[in-house]
Order: sequence, then structure tokens, then C-alpha cells
Amino acid sequence: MGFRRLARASTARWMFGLTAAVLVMTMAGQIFAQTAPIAASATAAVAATAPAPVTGAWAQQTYDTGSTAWMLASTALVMIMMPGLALYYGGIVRKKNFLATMMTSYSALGVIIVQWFLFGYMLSFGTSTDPTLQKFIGWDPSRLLMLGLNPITAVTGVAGAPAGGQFPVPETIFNMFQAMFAVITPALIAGSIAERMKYGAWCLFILLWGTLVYDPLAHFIWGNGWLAQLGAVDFAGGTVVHISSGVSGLVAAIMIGKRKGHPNVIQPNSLFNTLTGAGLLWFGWYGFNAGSANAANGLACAAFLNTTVATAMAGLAWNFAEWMHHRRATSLGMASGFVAGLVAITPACGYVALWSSPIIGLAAGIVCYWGAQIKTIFGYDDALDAFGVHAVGGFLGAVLTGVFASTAINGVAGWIDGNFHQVLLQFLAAGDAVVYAAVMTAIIIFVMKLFMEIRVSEQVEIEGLDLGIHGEVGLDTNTFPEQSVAIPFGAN
Amino acid sequence: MGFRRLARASTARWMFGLTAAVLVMTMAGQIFAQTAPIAASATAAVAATAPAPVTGAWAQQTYDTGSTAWMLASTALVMIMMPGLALYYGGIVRKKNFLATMMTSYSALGVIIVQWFLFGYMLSFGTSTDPTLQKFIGWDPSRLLMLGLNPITAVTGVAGAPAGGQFPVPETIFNMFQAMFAVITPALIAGSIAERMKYGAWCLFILLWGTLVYDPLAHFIWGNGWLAQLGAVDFAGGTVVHISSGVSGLVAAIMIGKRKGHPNVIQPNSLFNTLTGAGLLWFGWYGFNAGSANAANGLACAAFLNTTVATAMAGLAWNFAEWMHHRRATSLGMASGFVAGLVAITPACGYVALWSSPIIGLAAGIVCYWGAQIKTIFGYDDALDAFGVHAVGGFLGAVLTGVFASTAINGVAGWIDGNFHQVLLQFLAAGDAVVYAAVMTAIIIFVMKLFMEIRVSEQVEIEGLDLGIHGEVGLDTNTFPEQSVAIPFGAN
Amino acid sequence: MGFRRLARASTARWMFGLTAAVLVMTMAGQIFAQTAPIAASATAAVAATAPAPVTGAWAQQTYDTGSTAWMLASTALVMIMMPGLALYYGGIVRKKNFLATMMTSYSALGVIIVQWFLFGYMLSFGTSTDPTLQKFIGWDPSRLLMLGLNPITAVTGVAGAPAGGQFPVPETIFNMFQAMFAVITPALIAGSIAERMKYGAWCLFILLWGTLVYDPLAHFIWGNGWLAQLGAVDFAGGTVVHISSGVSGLVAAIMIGKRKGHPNVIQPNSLFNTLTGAGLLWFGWYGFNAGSANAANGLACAAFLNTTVATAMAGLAWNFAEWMHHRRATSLGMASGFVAGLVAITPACGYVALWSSPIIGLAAGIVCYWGAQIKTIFGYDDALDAFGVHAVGGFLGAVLTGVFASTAINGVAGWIDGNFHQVLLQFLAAGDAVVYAAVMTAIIIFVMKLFMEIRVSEQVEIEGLDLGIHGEVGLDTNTFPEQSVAIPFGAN
Amino acid sequence: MKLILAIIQPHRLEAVKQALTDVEVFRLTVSDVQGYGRQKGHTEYFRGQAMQVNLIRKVRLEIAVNEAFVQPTIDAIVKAARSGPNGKGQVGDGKIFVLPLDNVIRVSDGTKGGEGI
Amino acid sequence: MKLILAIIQPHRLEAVKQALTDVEVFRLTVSDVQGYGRQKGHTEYFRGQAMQVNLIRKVRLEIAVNEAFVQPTIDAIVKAARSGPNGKGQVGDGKIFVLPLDNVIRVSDGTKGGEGI
Amino acid sequence: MKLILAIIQPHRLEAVKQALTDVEVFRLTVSDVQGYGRQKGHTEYFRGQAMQVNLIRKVRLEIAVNEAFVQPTIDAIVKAARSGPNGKGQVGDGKIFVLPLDNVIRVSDGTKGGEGI
Ligand SMILES: Nc1ncnc2c1ncn2[C@@H]1O[C@H](COP(=O)(O)OP(=O)(O)O)[C@@H](O)[C@H]1O
Ligand SMILES: Nc1ncnc2c1ncn2[C@@H]1O[C@H](COP(=O)(O)OP(=O)(O)O)[C@@H](O)[C@H]1O
Ligand SMILES: Nc1ncnc2c1ncn2[C@@H]1O[C@H](COP(=O)(O)OP(=O)(O)O)[C@@H](O)[C@H]1O
Repeated sequence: MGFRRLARASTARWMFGLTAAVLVMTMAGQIFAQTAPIAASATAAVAATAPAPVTGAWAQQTYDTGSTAWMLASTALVMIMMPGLALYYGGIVRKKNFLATMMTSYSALGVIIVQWFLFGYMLSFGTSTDPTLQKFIGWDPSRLLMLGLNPITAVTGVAGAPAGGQFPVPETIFNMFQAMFAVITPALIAGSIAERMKYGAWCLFILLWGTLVYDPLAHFIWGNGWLAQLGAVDFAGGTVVHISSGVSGLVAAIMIGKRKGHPNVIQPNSLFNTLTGAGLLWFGWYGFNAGSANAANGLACAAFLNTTVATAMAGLAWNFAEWMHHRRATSLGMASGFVAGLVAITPACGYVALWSSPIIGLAAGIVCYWGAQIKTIFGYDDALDAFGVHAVGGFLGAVLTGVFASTAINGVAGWIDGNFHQVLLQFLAAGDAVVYAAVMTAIIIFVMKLFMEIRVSEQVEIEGLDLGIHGEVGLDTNTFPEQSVAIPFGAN
Repeated sequence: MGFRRLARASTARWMFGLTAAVLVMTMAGQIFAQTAPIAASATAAVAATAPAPVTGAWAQQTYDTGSTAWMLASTALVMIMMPGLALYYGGIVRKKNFLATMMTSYSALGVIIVQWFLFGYMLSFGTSTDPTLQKFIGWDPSRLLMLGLNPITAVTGVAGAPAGGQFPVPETIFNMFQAMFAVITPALIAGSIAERMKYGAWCLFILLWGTLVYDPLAHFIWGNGWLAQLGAVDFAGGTVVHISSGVSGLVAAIMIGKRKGHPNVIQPNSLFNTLTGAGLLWFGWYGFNAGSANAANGLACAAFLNTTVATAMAGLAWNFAEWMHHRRATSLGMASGFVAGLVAITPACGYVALWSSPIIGLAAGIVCYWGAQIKTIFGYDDALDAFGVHAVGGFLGAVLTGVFASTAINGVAGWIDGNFHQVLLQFLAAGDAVVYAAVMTAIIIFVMKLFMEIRVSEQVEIEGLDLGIHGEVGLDTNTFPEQSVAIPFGAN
Repeated sequence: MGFRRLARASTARWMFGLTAAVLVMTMAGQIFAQTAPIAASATAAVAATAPAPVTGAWAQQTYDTGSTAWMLASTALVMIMMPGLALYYGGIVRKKNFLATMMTSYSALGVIIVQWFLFGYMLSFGTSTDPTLQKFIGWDPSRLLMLGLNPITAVTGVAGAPAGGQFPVPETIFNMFQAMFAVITPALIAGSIAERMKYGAWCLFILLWGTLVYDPLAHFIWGNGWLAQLGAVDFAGGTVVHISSGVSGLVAAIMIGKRKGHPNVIQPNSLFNTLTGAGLLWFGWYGFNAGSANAANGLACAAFLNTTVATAMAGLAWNFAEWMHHRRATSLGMASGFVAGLVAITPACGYVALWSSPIIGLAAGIVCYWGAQIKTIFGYDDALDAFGVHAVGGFLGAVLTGVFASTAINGVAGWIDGNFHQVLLQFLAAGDAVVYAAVMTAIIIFVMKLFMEIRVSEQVEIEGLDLGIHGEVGLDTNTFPEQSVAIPFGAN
Repeated sequence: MKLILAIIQPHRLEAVKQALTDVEVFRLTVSDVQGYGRQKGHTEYFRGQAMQVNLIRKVRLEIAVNEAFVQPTIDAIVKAARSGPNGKGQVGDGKIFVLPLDNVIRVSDGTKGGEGI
Repeated sequence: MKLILAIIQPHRLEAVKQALTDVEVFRLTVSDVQGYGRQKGHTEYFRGQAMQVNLIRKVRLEIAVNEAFVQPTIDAIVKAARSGPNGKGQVGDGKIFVLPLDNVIRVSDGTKGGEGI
Repeated sequence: MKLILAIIQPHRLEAVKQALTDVEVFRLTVSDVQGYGRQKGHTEYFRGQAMQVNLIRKVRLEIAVNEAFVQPTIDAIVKAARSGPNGKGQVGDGKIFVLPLDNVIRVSDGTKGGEGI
């Protein structure tokens, strides 16, 4: 009887259809497996070597287990930044948009990881055979779908591989570490357009943005592209991650328009979550920054120290700035200061002298505080200050990297070592990211708007995106139990 | 005066009694310490060697520090899955049962860790001298209370020790890593019987279940028992962890009965917590899956990649499935899809080809979505879908491991390498876990019911378990301060 | 127009002033950089060696990458204890003081990290040239502002450096690991004085306390000071961290006075957060305890095992104690038991025999439960039981370390190895910490009171510190949207 | 016209709503309240400290009805709100207050009085 | 004196407050309620299970006014609470109830009656 | 019979409950509300943006009493709800509204009128 009802239900057709689809895909996978080695590039003799059972080929490693351990941990740490960001952003918005805001981070994990696996990694870190093409994008079919990625050997032949290779790690983990960067960058943009974008449009937007903005930018600097060839440096992503996302957020916020009722829409639903989110961000950022050494070496440790000190100082500095302004030191202020410090030290942490980290943190806390005030002057609605904090802080950090880089840390001389040229180079890279991200984002949104509605209806905006889009409620404080009536399966 | 009142208080007798008990135990411990080396097996010459002060005997290590670092981190990562699970489950239930639901996870940490220390580790990973006994259970007194576990040397002589031993780690951390698996498995069952089981009965149930179901099952496959000897593989616990807990949950849910008011009892109190919990689960799962390599090697990195990609894809797939069904992509759906993906890739991640991970993820998201619908057809009350997601996803993953296992990854050939036999073996192991867990759980609950009430009273179910059992409230949104009056010490 | 308004705004003057200040500091930094190597001690030839580009001098490492990986991860783990503590404490207080309570932890991250960078590290771990001075404090200008801390080489020449140095790690990470200890210790004190201290006074208090209490105490035991020279041991901080903070909390609570309405002020706003916080604490504590081995060695693994087992047992023991007392096993009880177990095992975990960890846990759960009852007898207001749990548990753990220390673990013989003297030594160290912390805290608060108001006004206490001090609300459950009206920039 | 104000046990809300529908009362307003009455409160525990809490969670209904509906509404609530076994009432099951109501205005179209209720 | 009790859409609260200020009504009390009426509820989803929720979030205003203010207050609310396009009302926009009020006492200084309102 | 509706400062709730017990009023219903009145609101801060919030948290009491208890109840509340130094009232301390009450029905046993109150 149960099954009969199921079979009759109109939606049940889907079930059979989808199950069939999965079976077909499984079969397809099987066939694919046999042709894959051929499709893949010559370097991918993965399936050809049949290692001895159980221990596999893992004995033939050429990587360093200590560094591998750290990169495994680092990648996990960067992953936790997404739940952290979801709480950080989610706690600030109005209660009715809590889940929808968290979903901007979680969906980035879903969409971008798959994109990265399919082709994003190749675009960013593949080495193009053509040197001109290589300046702008990676093109190496052996890195499509990881078909040519040998799960056994250490990272080699990949642009941006661990410096010098003294402590190499398997390419699989290098790949995943970088994947998490590709995920968080578009997720940051959500701060600018919070509380008003459609979910489907958002998913499409980050897919396009990841492909057309992030992947090329990452290639320019980390994939041995033109900016890297010029000598610009960005340790963990001030330019690639923060400037790009912050600037894109500003453009998106302007093109999508203000929230209804702006500016009287600031009503953080749960700042305690925002503080917890900031804590998780700081925690995960150790993977982000110290992990960017790609090894468990002294550089990672120095980056760790610089990150910690700059962040702490920036939290104090933001509190100080708002105290000067309003005679209030807020908890959101300290949390925002921490994030500002983390942003600004990101490009710098693996290059600058240890003593400069509190200076960078101080500058970040104060400058980003004022960066967050700009919107009240110009009137655009950068809801959660993705521009005010990430673009401003990222730019500051990129330039200060040029100022404080010390050869004693990572071989790059900055202004303090007498090399003013590095400051200019950093300006160039940062400026390039600003222009590139702004233009591309504008194009993407313009084109999307031609084909679809990207903003929710006024009705949904009033009701809230949680209920209006996702059909859910984020926090229910009712005492009334059993308030809802389950609709029988197949009844709608 | 204060002390006199204390001494007079009726409850104060306990204090002195307990303090005395502690003192006695301390003394007992002291005596024990002197006899322990004798009681322990010959391999445990722990106290016999007196290493030089300060540095101790740690210099004589034979383990790999990189792999040890990763196993330390991995074990911590698996531990954070319990708070993660508590939030994940806790956010879905009704507000009045929030803490009680979280406590099902936290109590598992308390109860099972102690059980594991006392005898659980031995039952799972001890090597029985009798080869027939060894097929079914571990029996090696040197692993009781860790008396014969040398804290210095690397893991050896333990069933299930790191493959091949190229990168050995100390047995203490191998032990703890496995302990966390023993903890989370019964905690997962709580999803099925949420909102209606007594706390004491739950604690007893997991103690019995851990001993009679988990430990043998872990021994069958990971402790070099009969399934391992047949060649069935389970990298990180699709069969041992997910099928066993999901199936047991179903049996328990049926035997304990539906919640009062079912099915109109779905009223998630804080889905934001569920999302955060899912994030922590994903994060911790890296320890679970990549840590199951027992080393910081390429296998761990490959498992990491497979885990990430399958999880992301499964989140998208669940969203897609529900979109097809209801035209809604929910946040709980994405979170559930992530968990489904993690479940399905768990047995597979250290065996299957990299390109197969998105296929496994896609299948997991869609199949588990429909797995969660089964209960609405049959009408049992698997409250939080422990069966629908974990048993279904675990079974799917176990079988797909047989399909996609690639010798290039871990030396085991699956169907894609032409070895269809592995698929059958996987079916056998999965089927065995289904039957074994179902029968044993039924027996345990049946016997428990003979001696005690395992379900809360109707009154407590209405009032909520938080207040009714634990005397607490999970989230209080009142403005009224000082609502409560402290009852003087000793007054009740 | 926008800019003109900005320039006119009275507060805008600050902006220019601060920006100028930053610029000046940047310049100063530049000059400083050139003089730094001279200012710093001779061992700090940081900038002198100009390593080859890109790969830098990292190749000349003498550290162990596996241990470095674990210390990087451990330091991050200890950092997450601050957000964990914030949730743990924050969930217990009244809703109106939620953020202010969380801020006691977050501000410690800000204030103490900077203090540590400037001079705290030197005071604790610097080696004084004068042997008498060295007994009491570290004085080594090369460790001021990290000027003489070579980011490249492994930790050497620092008191308390990793035992024996078999697996050395870079000093930068040793420094940061210890920094996190210096942060969490004062943050623990907040539990005693919760819901009534001014934010500014708190920041000043922890700065003074960190400098005058923590740094010397850390030096006495870990910095090769007089207690270390006597032979007292404290693996991860039972004396240095828990006794010192718990006792100081008691003194502070008495000197600052009870909360208005005490004892009818117990109204935990979100125990679910407290449970999550406890989970994060446990998780992070693995860094704290197992990281205190300063290496990824067997000692770290043994400490990990001892930590896990004692914690689990203590959770059960607390539940048992309250069951005896009130016939209730609460979730806060289990969480508190976990914390009590963690506290008690902290000094012991790297010294005691594995079999003793459940005994220590059992004692901790029961003794700390009764420790938390003391205040109801004497009537002081140790709001969140910093004394009842941390001082009591820390003392218990310090003494039991003397009882159960086993040479097989770390070369130190305890009573079980026939060395009763160690018990006395432990009593001495613990007693010293009690007296030193109590006296110094009393002096600090006494002096502070001469110059400032350290307690909030009655008005703010009624209104809540979140709104009254920080101008924020922690959790807003209102349905009303747009309740607030944004005040134009510069209008106030 | 009357405004009927009822304080009931939270878990009887569904039954009361159903009973009201049966007597053709289709509109009401619900809110969360806490009651203090004959019913004694409960004890909560905080690290061994017992605390007496004497405010108990209740649900408050406001129902504006025309005269003809007053008695049926009251009867429906009384019957459905009882929580004891076999439909018997117990302490804590609540109270119904009947207040005079001068006028009602429907916002959407401005209808007044009994019409607009 | 009357006690005016209005149930309105949450997002109209600001407008209503503004409209009341315009007619010189400066005091009111606001609370969160849930309504059940002609307006149908919404559907929530839980792992593929659709659930009908028929209580809708509303805001409840209580305003004590002297006779002279009754009509202006009602008019102000009716006008500002309408949520349709061009100020048209729609189902769900709420109700206004007018209750007789016997007395008012201001706590701070004990003023009674119309004076204290 | 009257329904006494009082809006008070949240932190005076305990004192008011005590004062009511002293005049033998043992039953009441409490709810969370937000008030808007003479008392000015507070300012919150969000990343440097100041926001004026003019709704202030208050507690609302509903107490149904027989005529004889009306005045004692009012007096008890007025006295206990004042929050200033030396028992003086201050702006924001609240209001008491007295509404006529036609009938009361106790759910548990159906008792009506003054008896059931
Ligand atoms: N006289 C009253 N005034 C206001 N509320 C009341 C009154 N009597 C009862 N209540 C409300 O009704 C709830 C249930 O009352 P209950 O305990 O069943 O009444 P009784 O004690 O008369 O049996 C109380 O918790 C309270 O909220
Ligand atoms: N008769 C009534 N009694 C109590 N509350 C009512 C009544 N009628 C309407 N309400 C409240 O007003 C809200 C809005 O009503 P609405 O749906 O606009 O009224 P109508 O259905 O008459 O157009 C409802 O959700 C409910 O809270
Ligand atoms: N006329 C009224 N109608 C409704 N509520 C009122 C009225 N007057 C006062 N209140 C409520 O009482 C609370 C306290 O009022 P208060 O500011 O002390 O009154 P007043 O301004 O007359 O001194 C207000 O916040 C509001 O909730």
C-alpha cells in the first residue's frame, strides 16, 4: 500500500528517473575509467602502474610527512572558515535572512569545489605550453577532472608549487588547499549583496565569477602569470582574495541596488554568532596564512606569528577608532578589527619583518574602520562591508607588504630593505586586481540581468529570504509545540 | 557557621562519602601501580625501564613525526565531530528537547571513552591468540586498561595497525583515534530516537551497543577479523560506522515508538545551529577520512580530495533533488546533502579513483534524499533520519567502493579495474552489518525493556526533556531578569 | 559634497589625525628597521644575512617538520579555546550580558597578544644573565618586540625550550604557542567577575595581571625559575594557568562585590552555547596539553590519551555527583565535569601513568562539583565558578601529578614510583601559586580602585552591560523589522 | 461584541484551534506568555544550585467575537484546553476572560463593527 | 478613555508609528504575536517533508487614548497599516479592536485618568 | 471584576510579584513587550553607524481581580514598580490600565465569575 501510493504520487516519477540517471552515470563512469588514461595527458600514467596490494605505491613518496601533515591540517582549517564566515555574516543580518545569508557560504563550498575539480584548478595552476597564454591563464588538460593528477607523487610541474620544493607535499593536497581559497573568495562577496539576491542567481554568479575573475587572478600571481613574472608578491591572498572580492562586492551592491528601507535595516539578529564566526575565521586563517608556506617550516611559523600579532593589534585599533568616534568600544568592532587585521596581514605575513606586524595591524584596524564609513557618505549599500573591510584592508596589506618586506623572512626586499620598487610593484598588482575585478564583475552582472531576475521580489524581501526562498526559519523561539501540520507525501 | 550548616545538611553526607571514596581510589591506584606491571602482559615493560630524566625515553622513537602530527590533529578533528553532531541534531529538534538531544552526543564522549579505555579497544583491536576467536573478537589482556600499551613505542602487534608500517605512529594515538570512532557511532543512533528516550537508559544502551555491536563489527573489518580476511574493505567506516548506526537507529525507533503527535512534530528550533553543526562535521570528517590513512602520506591526501569533492557534489545533488520534488532548495537540504556525501565517501575515499568522487557524491545526494522519504511511506518515526541518511548512504558508499576502487590509489581493484568480485564482497560486508546490527540492537532493547522504562513519561514528553529530565532550559529569550529564586544549599 | 560633509564632521578630525599617525608610524618603522639589528642583541643578526631570493633561508632549518606541523596546529587549537571560552561563559550569564562576557575572552586575545609581543614573552621565557634574577623573571632584550628572534632557526637559548631538543621547532611557533597560554589565563578570571566589571577596567586589569602575575609565574616553573630549579613540574599549566586564574578570580570577586540581586541572578541564557563552548574547549585543549610536549612525539600522544580519558571520566563523575545530590544529571553538569577533568589533567597529562588518568578524572569531577558548592556556603559571588572549578581542579591536578607521575612516561617519579617527595614539591608549587596570585591580584585591584571605577554603575548593571557598555544586543528575537533608525554620519 | 482572552497550556493549542474551527471561529491571535497561579513552578539546576522558577510557559489567545459566538467559543476552549486524562481538567489548564468590546475595524477594507470581526 | 488594540503586519510598524506621531499619539506598547485568520499561512520544508504552518507573525499594538483621540488613532493606523500597492489594503493587514478603559494610572507619579494616559 | 493591565520595568518584576503576594493577589500573566513613550530609547552601534532604537523592553502584567482587590492591586504595583532612588518614580516606570471584565471562566473545573478568578 505504501509503495502503491508512492508509485502513484506525481513527484515519485522523479525518484525513478533520478535513480536511473545515477545508475547510468555509474555505468558511464565505468566505461570512462577505461578510457580515461588515454584521454588524460601523458604525464598521467595513474592507472598504468599497478602497485602492490595494501601498501600501494605510497612507499615511493618523495614528499615530507611533516609538511604534508601541516598542509592536511591547513586545508581543513581553511574549510572551517566557510562555516565561520556563515556565522559571522549570518549573525549581522536581520533574523529573517539568517539562513539565506549562511547559504551564500555553504553554496560556495558546493559550487566552487565542483568547479575547481572540473576545470578551476587547471585554469589557475595549470602550466600552459604557450608562454603568452601562460601569462594569463593555465591550460593543461592533464589537470582537468584531476585525470592526470597522480595521487602518489609530490607536487611538481604545477605553477605555484611549494617554493623551491625542499619540503614537497602531494599535489592532491596542494590542489585542495588552493580549492578552499577559490571557495572563500566569492563567499566574501556575499557580504555586499546580503539580504536581497536570489539563491539560484547567486549560485550562477559565483560559478561565473570564480571562473572569469578568481581563476585568472590567481593565475596572474600564484600560477606564475604576468604579475608573478613582474615580481609582485601576495603571500596568502590580499590581492587575489580580498581586493578582488571586496571590489566585486561594491560593484555588485551598486548594480543590484539598496535593500528596501536602507539605511534603516541594520538589526543584527545574533551578534554572539558573529563573534563566534570571527573566532572561527581567525582560527581557520592560520591555515590560510601559515599554510601558504606550503610546508611546516620556519616561514610558516613566521607567518603564524605575524598573523597573530597583526590581528590582535587590529582588534584593539578598531576599538580605539570607534572609541574616538563614538565613545563606544563594541564587540562587533573588535571582531571586525580582527578580520581587518587578518585581511591586511594576509599578503604580508610571509614576507614582512616580525616587528612590522603590529604596525600593519594598527593601520588595518584604523583604516578599515574608516573604510566602513565610506558607504554612509556615498550612500551605496555594502550591507556587511565586504568592500569597506576586504577591499580596503586587502589594498592596505598589499602595499604595506611592499613597505615592510624583509629579505630575512622570505628573500624579498621591501622599502625597509631599501627597495622602493617593490612598493610600486605592489601598487600595480593591487590596482590591476581592482580594475580587473570591477570590470569583469560588472560584465557578469550585466549579462546575467539580461537573462534573469537576480534580485528577490519585494514580497520576498519583506517576508525574508529564509521563508521566501528556502521555506525555512533560522531561529524559532516559540513555545507553541506542534505548530505545523505535516503534509502527506505526494499530496502536493 | 558556614561549615556547621554544611555538616548538618542531609546531602552533605554524600560529600564526605565521595571524598572518602576518591581518597580510597587514589590509594588503590597507588597499590595498583606497583602490581600493574605484573598484571600486565609481558610486552608491557613500561615501568621497568627507567629513562633518563626530562627527555625520557622519547628519543628512542621509531615513529614518523609527520604522521604522528597528522594523527594527533586527526584525532582532535574527529573529537570535534561530537559537538558538531550535537549542534546538527540539536538544531533540528523542538526547542524543549535541545539540550537533551545535545546530551546524546556528549554522553557518548563520556561513556564510550571510558568503555574503550577499560576494554573496548581490546575487543576491537586486540589480537586474540586463538585464530578462530580472532575472526570475531579481540582478546588480549595487555590491552585492558592500556596496561600493556607502551606509551613510547610505535604501534605494532595491533590488528589494524597502519598499513605496512612505513610511517608508524605511537599506539597511544592510534588508540585514541579509534576511540573517537567508537564514540561517534552510537551517538549517530540518537538521531532516530530523538526527543523520547530517557537519559539513563540511553547511557546504558550505548554502553551495551558499543560493546556488543560496535566493537565486534570494528574487529570483523578493521581488527583483522573474518570480513577483513575475506577481503572486504571499509576505509573509514561506511559499514562499521554508518550502516551499523543507521540500521540500529531504525530498529530502535520502531521498538521505542513514535513521538506523541507524530508526524506533526517537526519544528526545528534553530537551523542555523544545524548548519554550523554540519560545518563542524565536515571539518572534523577530514580527520575521520584522511586520518584513516594512519599517516601523513599521499593516501591521506587522496582521501582528503575524494572527501571534499564528493561532499560538495552531494550538497548540490540534494538541493537538486528537492528542487525537482518541491521547487525548493533548502539550507537543511544542502547540509543534509553534505552529510550524505560524507557518509557515502567514507568507506570509499581511500580506495576509489579521484574522478569517481563526484559520481559518488551525486549518487549520495539523490539517493539519500529519497532515503529520507521512505519513513513517510512506512510511517515509522526516524526523527532525524539516522537511517535515511546514514544507513542508506553507508550502504551506497560501501557498494560503490567495490565499483570504483582503483589499484592506483590503494592497491585494491574494483569493478572499474575489472574486479567485479569486490562489489560482491562489499555487498556481503554491508549486508552482514545490516543483519548483525539489526538483530543485536533488537536483542539489547528487548532485554533492557524487561528491566526498565526506556521511554520518558508522557508528561515529560509534553514538557520537554530538557526541563523534565535535565532540569534545564536550552535557550531563554526572556527579558525578565532574576526570574528564579535560588534555593539555599541543603534546603532540599 | 560627500567629502565636504566628511571634512566638516567634528569626528572627522580624528580620521586625519589617525591616518597621519599611521603614516608616521610607518616611517618610524622604516627608520627603526635600519637601526633594529643594532638595537637588538648580538644574537639577532636577522637582517644581516641576506638569503637567496624566493626560497629564503628556510633550507637551513634544523627543526623537525613533523613537530613543527604539530606545534602550528596546536597553537591554532589553543587559540580556538578563546572563542570556546566565550561561548562557554557567555551561554551561562543573563542574556543582557552575553556580549560583554564574550568580550572578556576576545579582549584578552587583543591585549595579551600585544603585551606578549612587546615584553611578555621576554619576561616569561627570556633567560636573565643574572642567575638570581633568572630565578624570578626573564630579562633578555633580544626577546623584546621579537627583535632578536631569528625567524629561521629552531628554538634555542630560551628557557623552557622543548625538552632535550631532539625535535626542535622554530622559536617563532614556540613563542606563539606560549602566547596563547598567556591569553587564556586571564580570560578565565572573567568567570568570577562576570556581569559587573567595566570593559576598560577589565582591559587594564588583564594587562597588569598578565605582566605582574602570569609572566613571573610562568617563569618560575616553565622559564627555568626557582620552582623549576626545585623540581616542581607542571606539564601544561595546572599551577601556572588554573590555580593562578581561579584564585585571582576569587579575590577579584570578593573585592568587586556581588552582583545586584545575588544569588537570584542565575538565569543562563543559552546553555546550548555553553555546551558548544565546552566542546570547543575540549577540542582546543588537545593543543594545550598534547602540544605542551613541544613535539609530535610519543609524549604528546600519551598526553593526548591521558587528557581524553580523564575528561570523559570527569564528565561522568560530575553527573554522578549531582545525581547523588539532587537526582538530576544536567547537561551543564556534564560540560562542567569535562572542564574540571581537563583542568585537573592539565598539569598531569605528560607525567602520569596511563592507567591513572581515569582516577584523576573521577576525582576531578567529584571534587570540583563540591568545589562549586563552596560559594553557596560562604556567600561570595564567583559567578561562573572560576575558583570552584579552575583553582580547585588545578590544585587537585597539581598534587595528583605528584602522586601518579611515572618515570616511564616522562622521567619524573611520583609517589607511585616511591617518590613521595614529588607530592610535597607539587604542594609547594601549588601553594606558592595560590599565595602569589592572591596577593598580587589584591594589590592590583586595590591600586586600580584608587584611580578609577572598576565596577559598572547600578543603572548599567540593570540595563545589562551589552547595551550599557558596548551599545549592542547579543540576541534579538524580534519580528519587528526596521526597528532602528540610522543616525546620519557626523550627526552626533 | 466581546474580546475573549484565554490563557491555555501550550500543548493544547492545536486542539483548541481545532475546536474553535468546529464552532466556526476562524480568527484569533496567539502569543507567548508566562503564568503565575495555583500551579507550582518547576526547579532548575545550575551546577548544584537548585532554583525555583515560578513562571510557567502558557499561550494566550485573543478572539474577538460577536455575541452569538461568545458561549460556543468559551465552551469549545474549555473542552479542548483540558489536559487531564479522559478530558478532565487540572490545575494549570488556564483561564478565560471575557471583555466588552466597543468596536472592531478591519484594516484592509475599513469594515466596522460586527461585520468586520 | 479607550484601549485600542491593533494587530498589524510587522513591516508596517514603522509607518504606523510615524502616522501615530503625526496625530500626536506618542505612547504605545508593542508585542510579538502570531495570527490566524483569513490569510493563509505558508509552507515550510524539512528534508522533503512539506509542513503547513498557519500562524503568521504579526505585531500587536496597545494604545490607551482619551476619547478625542480615538478616531484619529484608528484612522492613522488604518491608513498606515495597509500594505498593498497604492495604499490599498490586503487580507492579512490586520484588525483594530476598541476596548472600554475604566482608568489609567501612571506609575511614576500616580497621575490618574485622562491626565495620566 | 476588572482586568488590570500593567506595563512595568523588567527589573521591577520580582518586587511587584512580591508586593502583589503581600496583598493576596496570587495569579497573574506576564509577557514580554516593548514600549514607546516619554522615555527616550537608546543608541546602538554597528561598525561606526549609530542607530536610534526607540522601543524599550518592558514587562506586561495581566491580572484579573474582583472589585475589592482593584485598589490594593494598583497600589501594590505603583509602589513596587517605582525604580528611582528612595522609591521615587521616574519616567519609564510604566502605566496601569484598568479594564472592565465581564466574566471569567476557569478551564479546569468550569467555575465562573468572581469565584473563578
Ligand atoms: N486572575 C488571573 N489573572 C491573570 N492571569 C491569570 C489569573 N488566573 C489565572 N491566570 C493565568 O492562567 C494560568 C493558568 O491558571 P491556573 O493555574 O490554571 O488557574 P487556577 O490557579 O485558577 O486553576 C496562570 O498561569 C495565569 O497565567
Ligand atoms: N476576530 C479576531 N480575533 C482576534 N484576532 C483577529 C481577529 N480577526 C483578525 N485577527 C488578527 O488579525 C490578523 C490579521 O487579520 P486579517 O487576516 O487581515 O483579517 P481578515 O481575515 O478579517 O481580513 C490575524 O492574523 C489575527 O491575528
Ligand atoms: N497611552 C499608552 N498606551 C499604551 N502604552 C503606554 C501608554 N503610556 C505608556 N505606555 C507604556 O508604558 C511604558 C512606560 O511608560 P512611561 O514612559 O513611564 O510613561 P510616561 O511617558 O507617561 O511616563 C511605555 O514604554 C509604554 O509601553
